[in-house]
Amino acid sequence: MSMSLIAAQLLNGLQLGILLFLMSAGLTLVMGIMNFANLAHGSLYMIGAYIAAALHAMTGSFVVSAILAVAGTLVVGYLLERLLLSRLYGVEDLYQVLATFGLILVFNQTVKIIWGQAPVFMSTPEFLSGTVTLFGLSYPSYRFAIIVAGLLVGLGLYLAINRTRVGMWIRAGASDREMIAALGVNIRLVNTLVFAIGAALAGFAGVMAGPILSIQPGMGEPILVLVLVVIVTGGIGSIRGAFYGALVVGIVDTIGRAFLPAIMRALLDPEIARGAGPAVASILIYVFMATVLALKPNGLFPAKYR
Amino acid sequence: MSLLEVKGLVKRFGGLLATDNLDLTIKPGELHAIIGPNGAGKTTLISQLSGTLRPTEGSILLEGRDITRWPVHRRAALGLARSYQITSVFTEFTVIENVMLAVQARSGSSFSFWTNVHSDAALVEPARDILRQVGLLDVADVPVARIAHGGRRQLEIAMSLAMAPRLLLLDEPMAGMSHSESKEMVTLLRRLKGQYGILLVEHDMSAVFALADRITVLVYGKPIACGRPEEIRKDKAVRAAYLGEEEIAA
Amino acid sequence: ATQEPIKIGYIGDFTGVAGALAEDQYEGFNLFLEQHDGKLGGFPVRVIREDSQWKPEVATQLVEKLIEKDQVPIITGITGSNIMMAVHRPITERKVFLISSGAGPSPVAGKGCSPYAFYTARQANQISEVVGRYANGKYNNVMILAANYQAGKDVAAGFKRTFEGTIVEENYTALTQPDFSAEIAQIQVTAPDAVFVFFPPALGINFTRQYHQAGLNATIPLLTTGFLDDQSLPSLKDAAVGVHVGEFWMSSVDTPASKALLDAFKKKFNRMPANYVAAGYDSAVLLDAAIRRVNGDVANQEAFRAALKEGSEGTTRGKLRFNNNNFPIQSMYVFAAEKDGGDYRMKTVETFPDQQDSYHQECPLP
Amino acid sequence: MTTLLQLRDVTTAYGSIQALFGISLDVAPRQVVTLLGRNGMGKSTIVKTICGMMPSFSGSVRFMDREVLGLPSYKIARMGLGLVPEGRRIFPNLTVRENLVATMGLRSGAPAESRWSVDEVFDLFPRLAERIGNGGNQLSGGEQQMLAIGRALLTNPVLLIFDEATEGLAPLVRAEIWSCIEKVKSRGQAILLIDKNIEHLMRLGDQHYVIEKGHVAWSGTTAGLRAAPHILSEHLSV
Amino acid sequence: MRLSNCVALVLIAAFAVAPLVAHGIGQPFYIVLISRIMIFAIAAIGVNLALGYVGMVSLGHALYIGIGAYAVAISLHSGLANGWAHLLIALAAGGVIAVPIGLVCLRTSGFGFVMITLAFSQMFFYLAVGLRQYGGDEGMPLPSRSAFFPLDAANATTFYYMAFFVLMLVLLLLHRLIHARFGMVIRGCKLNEARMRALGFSTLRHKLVAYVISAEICVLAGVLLANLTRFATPSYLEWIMSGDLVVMTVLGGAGTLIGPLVGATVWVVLEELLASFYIDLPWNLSEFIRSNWTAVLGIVIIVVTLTLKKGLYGFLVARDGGVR
Ligand SMILES: Nc1ncnc2c1ncn2[C@@H]1O[C@H](COP(=O)(O)OP(=O)(O)OP(=O)(O)O)[C@@H](O)[C@H]1O
Ligand SMILES: Nc1ncnc2c1ncn2[C@@H]1O[C@H](COP(=O)(O)OP(=O)(O)OP(=O)(O)O)[C@@H](O)[C@H]1O
Ligand SMILES: [Mg+2]
Ligand SMILES: [Mg+2]
Repeated sequence: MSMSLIAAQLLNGLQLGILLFLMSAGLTLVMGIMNFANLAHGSLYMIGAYIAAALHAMTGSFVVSAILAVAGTLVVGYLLERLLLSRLYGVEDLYQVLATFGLILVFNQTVKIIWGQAPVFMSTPEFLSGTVTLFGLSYPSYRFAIIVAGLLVGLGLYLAINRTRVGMWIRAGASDREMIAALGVNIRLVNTLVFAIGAALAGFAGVMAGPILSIQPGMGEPILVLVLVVIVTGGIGSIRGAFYGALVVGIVDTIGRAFLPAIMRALLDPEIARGAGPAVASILIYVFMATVLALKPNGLFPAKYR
Repeated sequence: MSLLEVKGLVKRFGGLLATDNLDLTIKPGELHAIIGPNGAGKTTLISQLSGTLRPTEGSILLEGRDITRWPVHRRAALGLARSYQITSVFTEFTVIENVMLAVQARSGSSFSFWTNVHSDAALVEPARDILRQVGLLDVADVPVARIAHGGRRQLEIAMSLAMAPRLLLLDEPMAGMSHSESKEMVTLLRRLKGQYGILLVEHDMSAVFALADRITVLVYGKPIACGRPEEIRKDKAVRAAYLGEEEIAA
Repeated sequence: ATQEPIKIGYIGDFTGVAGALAEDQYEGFNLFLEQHDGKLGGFPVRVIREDSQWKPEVATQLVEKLIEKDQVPIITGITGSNIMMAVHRPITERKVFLISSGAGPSPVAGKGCSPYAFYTARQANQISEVVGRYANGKYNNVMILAANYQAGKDVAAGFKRTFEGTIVEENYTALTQPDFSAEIAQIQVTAPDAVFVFFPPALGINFTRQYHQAGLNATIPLLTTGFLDDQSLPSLKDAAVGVHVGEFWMSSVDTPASKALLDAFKKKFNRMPANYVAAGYDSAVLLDAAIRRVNGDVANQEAFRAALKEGSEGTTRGKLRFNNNNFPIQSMYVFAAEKDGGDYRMKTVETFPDQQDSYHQECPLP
Repeated sequence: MTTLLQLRDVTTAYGSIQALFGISLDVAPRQVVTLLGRNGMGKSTIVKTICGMMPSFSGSVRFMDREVLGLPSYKIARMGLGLVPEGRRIFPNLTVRENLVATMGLRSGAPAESRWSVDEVFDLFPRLAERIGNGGNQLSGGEQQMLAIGRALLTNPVLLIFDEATEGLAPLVRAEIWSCIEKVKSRGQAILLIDKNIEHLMRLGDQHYVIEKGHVAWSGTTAGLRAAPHILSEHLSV
Repeated sequence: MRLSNCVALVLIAAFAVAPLVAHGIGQPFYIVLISRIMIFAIAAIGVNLALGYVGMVSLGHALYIGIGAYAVAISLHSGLANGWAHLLIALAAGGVIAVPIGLVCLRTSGFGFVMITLAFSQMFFYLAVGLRQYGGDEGMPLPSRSAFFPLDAANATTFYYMAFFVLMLVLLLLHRLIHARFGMVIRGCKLNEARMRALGFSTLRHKLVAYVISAEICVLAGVLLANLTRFATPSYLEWIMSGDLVVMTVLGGAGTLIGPLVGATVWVVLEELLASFYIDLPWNLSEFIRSNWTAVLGIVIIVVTLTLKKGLYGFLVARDGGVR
């Protein structure tokens, strides 16, 4: 196991983590701060990817289609909140979960009707299609772009929530909607905003993932599970938590996949290792999450004052 | 032997000393009032006694047993009952169900899976008695959600009583009560006096002076005075730190 | 003489991860029916289409329904191996005919084989065995990478059975894992002569593109099977060029039926057919022939079984012959994706005629 | 503008249980009006209805000559209604400072002389200044009460509502609050006051309403109330 | 009599006579379908005990269905045919696994609990996928059903009534349990756990017991499911299965006795109706519904939540306060 390989794998882990963070950030706000469990978050990721792919096929410009796709998911999120989910703020969160589960089914089928069952693809933008050689391994420059974009978004969000007045309203609204309204804040509008931005972030994640992954109905669910893992390990409701949580999960997962099988082969009888290795690698993040929660039930970086 | 004995209790919140090396004893049947400015550390003290907060230093003995490190539920089972400053009752249960829960807590096993609680005389009867005492019997079957602030406070007390406590920890039971209710509460507590040891935290001086056997005055987590009501009433320092002139009239 | 149409149950995983495959299968089957205005062997048929959702317990449920309620004599379709394992016994036990145009896992090819089950696609291992044969002599050190599920292991096993060089590294990834950056880094470090990979379609395509993005096509040849075909090629474009694929069919296979299918399919969907389309189509061809032989009397199980066993002319792979375990004995191919001018094609690189699957000896059937 | 706030035959209910049966009351500018009554008689419910926190089917609530019944509560608040709610309801996950500034001065066009500043609030409650960085959930009961009052003052309200604002305060602080209320009153602030200390209410209030089971059982001036001790004994058992 | 209670009784009566009807109309197939409904209902009731009454939302109860199923499958595979033995083995295994897992999971609460239960079920899922000798991810067919001497489980109708009996048993148990002392405690924990501790209850112990009971109920369902389908597969342990169970429970009405039964019934029946929708409608609508049935299902769910808020049966109970 060369040093360079380990370094490269860390980088891969980082990049996966960033992608997860883009999604987690939005959901952790909606879930932790607005106390709304939105399963359809994965669908927004899917929608972002599809819109981007469609526009990219039309315009041929990655940047343009990316911007429009993010805007698109923002609108979808806005409408979703206004027309549907806002009616659910009162009800028990289990029923929010149920409704958003229904949404997943609808969204998946809708994209199937529009774009068909077979996967859709989106090519990397020309200016990022090259590769960079580091640690003696060639690494797609596009993945660097993902990392940079993610870091910027993260910083921006952190400041918005913790430094601005709107940020205060959002947090206050989480603990007592009625009261913040009685003090003159249009909390409904604020929530819609938060939700729409969360949606846009998911959409953005979808756009960034588009060129790497195949875009297909139901692509949102597997990643949703990962995202939820991130959110609870990081600590629900905190951007910081989502950020570190995502990085940790991304790296643990990648490193595990990359080295566990080899390590096990070294330690165990190769036959057993070949059987068990992948299985262990694929449950690694779950073991990790379970351990974290068992030791720190509120996650690694629980939101302040919660 | 004293009922409760607190030795050298210290609680730090970061830089802030909420309980500052506090010694305190409560005799059986005594009603001991704790007064002091807001933020003096009264609730913090009660939380440490009831076990929801871990002391930084010091020890707490209930009837000689050291319970400093015990979990909440074991202390409660031993007879430490607490009423909360911000009322917390089960709003989805009826008034009597709330009290029955408390009765159940002290009366042994809850691992009975078959008999309906409402047909369980061992729960219903004591519950009704207690409701009678606190004068909530007529709303026994009303869901607590429909009971106003004051009523909930009385229920709070009822639940504490139902636990057949050795020591009652009452955190501002009169808060938010109108004259009439506070009066009733005072008479209720007067009746309870002697049966249980009571630690009373209250800002309603008329009540405190009417009820207390002894009063401890906390300021910044430190007792600045401890004695019988009339002594405290006269104490210059206490007036300066807490009472002021105006309340004495009451 | 207007008679009761022959009922045919169709089970496919239309919803779920294998949805695309299921659609292909069904479109192929349906296409033949449309071409013969809803008749098979000259007899009107009624197809009852059911969605097994990639859920075995749903599939068994549907089998009960089709057999008990609708009383179908024939059930076809079947996409996932796990579904096949769930329905195989309940169907064949009742002497209902199972015509799989998709899954062909090893257990039902070997000991578990049944006289009432026929397969028009391939045994899962065959497609990789041919790749192994192809790789012999060309590469010495090969690294294997596959998804960690039974089909993945079978395919890998198939490759290992026929490949004589050394397997330098063998790695299995979770079915839910869409990104292969870690594995690709691993490949670069291992630096084998070639890589053999197998994944379910969507994942396979992810891998191919990421492999390309890492710029490895040029340096380490990619051998694969199962997901790269005429249908995915147009969207993969350069990412796929140079990749070698083992398969039982591509539109370039030169038979009259292939051409017919290609034209009809292009006309209807204006895209290229995947090989599951062919398998679905051929299952209809087979039924057509067999029903004609028994002249519509599918109720006569012995006769109909014999009729099916005879196989049929005019499938997309020419004459369809069955082995003792009712899996096809057929030519297998290795194709390569190439670019000429603007468009991309799968070109036949090597043909391996009369391939039998490697489990038929274990099957007790004569 | 003769009356600032005007309720006419307001009724409301919690689900199926009616809590108010035709409440009518008026608050004039610069006036201090009090609600008296035992626990559970409907005082807080009246407040909630005024603030738009409760649905109301019949009657009318006019604030600054505008019908506000049915308006979302944030709009009413921005028109200049400041609330110190029953049970404090400060934001536990915000720091003391954030609690104060979050909703500060949202009302546009408050006259300069009636504007409050954070420092003035800290002068009023030095204790808060000490805890400025702490989370709301780390405050003592009384500190929370002070915070709730400060928060309301900083919205520069036209009409300020105190629902049991002295609950759980130490005598000294309570005295401070009363003097503070007095100070606010002398600024010409109109106030709707709910408290259990009738002495103070009589001292500060201009108009009094005795609430009994969701009805107005009696209303009148301080003089009138002093003149009719039976009211107190009967409805408040004082 | 209250509407909700009527609905409950009618539903149960319907289940009781269903096989007779099915034979009557010459469609014995429906016996199998309804058996499946009842099995899911049993599982959902188990989930509901944790979810509806204790407020522990578990996304991992599929694990226990899997344990039940594999206990049967592996026993049969290794030549042990006695169904009663299978039952014992399954329940024992369920207990042995549920207790430690429960202990760990109960350290967390709220959403943490959801995810940690998911984590554990996923671990067992991948374990099952790894069990090559027991079919791996392709699952393992059962040579026969368990032999519940003297009953003949192989007979569809007998099997149906076995499932029906279990269902009734579970319902009765739950009905008694939640109104007994134990029930009061766990419901109290849902409302305000801290207060329960202050009253002197060791909440952990009670919640753990509740968790294990609900797990064992799912084990029962698993034993039945394996026998019904004569198949054991990792997909029984997949989180999708846990999700479906939660959906059924909530759709019917969490925290109500009959809710899960209603939910399971509606869920499976809708799936059955929509996925094979052969009623002739204009503009080829029926074809559209058939190929997009999941979307239709989704819309139904959304509408139900928006209009009824508390689920199909929960809505009734909330209105007329029938049996909880
Ligand atoms: N969790 C905490 N973290 C930090 N500081 C805290 C915490 N809880 C309480 N404090 C501080 O400790 C001091 C004592 O609080 P406590 O609630 O005991 O006061 P109190 O005597 O009950 O006051 P009151 O009469 O107003 O209820 C207060 O200054 C409070 O701000
Ligand atoms: N959330 C609620 N749900 C149902 N009924 C309620 C609710 N809150 C209050 N009530 C009922 O409405 C009536 C009036 O309550 P309200 O809180 O207005 O009384 P109050 O005069 O403020 O009493 P207090 O002095 O104790 O605050 C009470 O009888 C109470 O039972
Ligand atoms: Mg206090
Ligand atoms: Mg009130």
